[in-house]
Amino acid sequence: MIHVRVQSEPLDPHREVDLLSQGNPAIGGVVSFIGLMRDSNEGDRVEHLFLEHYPGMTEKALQKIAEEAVERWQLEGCRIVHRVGEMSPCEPIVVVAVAARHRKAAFLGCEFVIDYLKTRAPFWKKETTQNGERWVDARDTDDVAERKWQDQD
Amino acid sequence: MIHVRVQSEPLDPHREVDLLSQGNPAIGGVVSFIGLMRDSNEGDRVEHLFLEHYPGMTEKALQKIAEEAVERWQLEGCRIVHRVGEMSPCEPIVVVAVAARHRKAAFLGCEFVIDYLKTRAPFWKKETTQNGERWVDARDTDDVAERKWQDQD
Amino acid sequence: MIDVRYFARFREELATDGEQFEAGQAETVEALLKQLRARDGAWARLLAEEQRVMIAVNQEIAERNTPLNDGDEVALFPPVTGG
Amino acid sequence: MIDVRYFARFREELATDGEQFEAGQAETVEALLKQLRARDGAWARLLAEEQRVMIAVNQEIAERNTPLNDGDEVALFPPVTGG
Repeated sequence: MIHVRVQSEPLDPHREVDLLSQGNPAIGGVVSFIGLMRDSNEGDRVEHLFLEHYPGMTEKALQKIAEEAVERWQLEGCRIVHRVGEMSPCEPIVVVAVAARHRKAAFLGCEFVIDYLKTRAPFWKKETTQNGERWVDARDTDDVAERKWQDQD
Repeated sequence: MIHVRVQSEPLDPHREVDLLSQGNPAIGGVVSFIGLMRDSNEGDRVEHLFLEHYPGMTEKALQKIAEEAVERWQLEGCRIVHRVGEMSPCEPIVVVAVAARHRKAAFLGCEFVIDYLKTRAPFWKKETTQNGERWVDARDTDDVAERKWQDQD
Repeated sequence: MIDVRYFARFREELATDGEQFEAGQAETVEALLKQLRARDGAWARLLAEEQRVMIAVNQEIAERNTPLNDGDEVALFPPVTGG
Repeated sequence: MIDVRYFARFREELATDGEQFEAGQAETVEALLKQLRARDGAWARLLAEEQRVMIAVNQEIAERNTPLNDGDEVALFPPVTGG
């Protein structure tokens, strides 16, 4: 029901959605988020992106986030797959797929997972622009998005 | 950028997601909702579902909802495909796929579309249980979900 | 003429998918509903004032006080249940 | 021993991916940070108190006052940017 994975091979978001919902006729809604590599950031064209992570901790962090989501919204399933290493524009960076009996839980669960992943899972982006390589800075809006879930309790 | 469609053939949600995001490297996030036919409702096993609609009005209603979502959250794209006619458990009933530069807009746009579709697009479900056929009643929670978007203005 | 169409449970219980009215017979949706209710039976029951009846005029969601004009297409149906 | 690991910008600017400390040398994360800052240069700059430094102890997010024990794995890294 929960599956988390980190991989350097290209992601197949559709496969994750299929594996999530197959054979469970209690599922009424599947919400998925696909994060794609954009070709620009802060006004500069981005040619490549390199994703570093903390092997071992990454998987634990994703598992914990998925478990919290499943428990909090009584989800029927949750899959998180994140790519690491080198990638190019338009390629998927992350897929979060969440299944629930009703749609509201699926939306909340999926958004919760990606919000928490953005601030708690040990990934770092380094982008290559025409001016060379640079580490991507964390965005304050991600912290705001994360805090929202705590205020709601 | 906007595409709406009603069809009696089985839906292919993955194709809609692909067509939405292909070739636009400004897209940072795609959120999709897949509504699946459940095998039970109100405690009864459901064998089949028949979706009636109002041809002509349906397409107009979906187009209007998609346009409102795109304008309100500056979406990069929105596709709504809804199935009509006879279907079986686990089959997709509806796919809403929304693309945006950033994830928050994609989540909001997608949830808005399905909430409005549920209360404004002229579809009606009739289910076949072991006790025969029955029309599905509208749920009050759907009205609540729709009103949320008006209160936010 | 005004085209009136019925969908879903209404179509089944009223045993018709539509009919035509002279444009002058009903100046608003409510005036039309009032005439239909007067037929008693399923008409009175399904279209009663306290019932939830959804209305479309020319394929857009409308209200009971929406005016009707010659050539309009009016649809009456129960709350929608798609998605 | 306590294993200390550095990631991303920290690893690059500190020019090392990790080192080991005697367990008694730092009883909390903050005590460890204080010793590292004393090295000046990139150490002082990146790990300054006003800087955002994320901490993991045994691969779970931790705080500055988290106690350290023999065998612990401590990781220091800048705010994460995945997803």
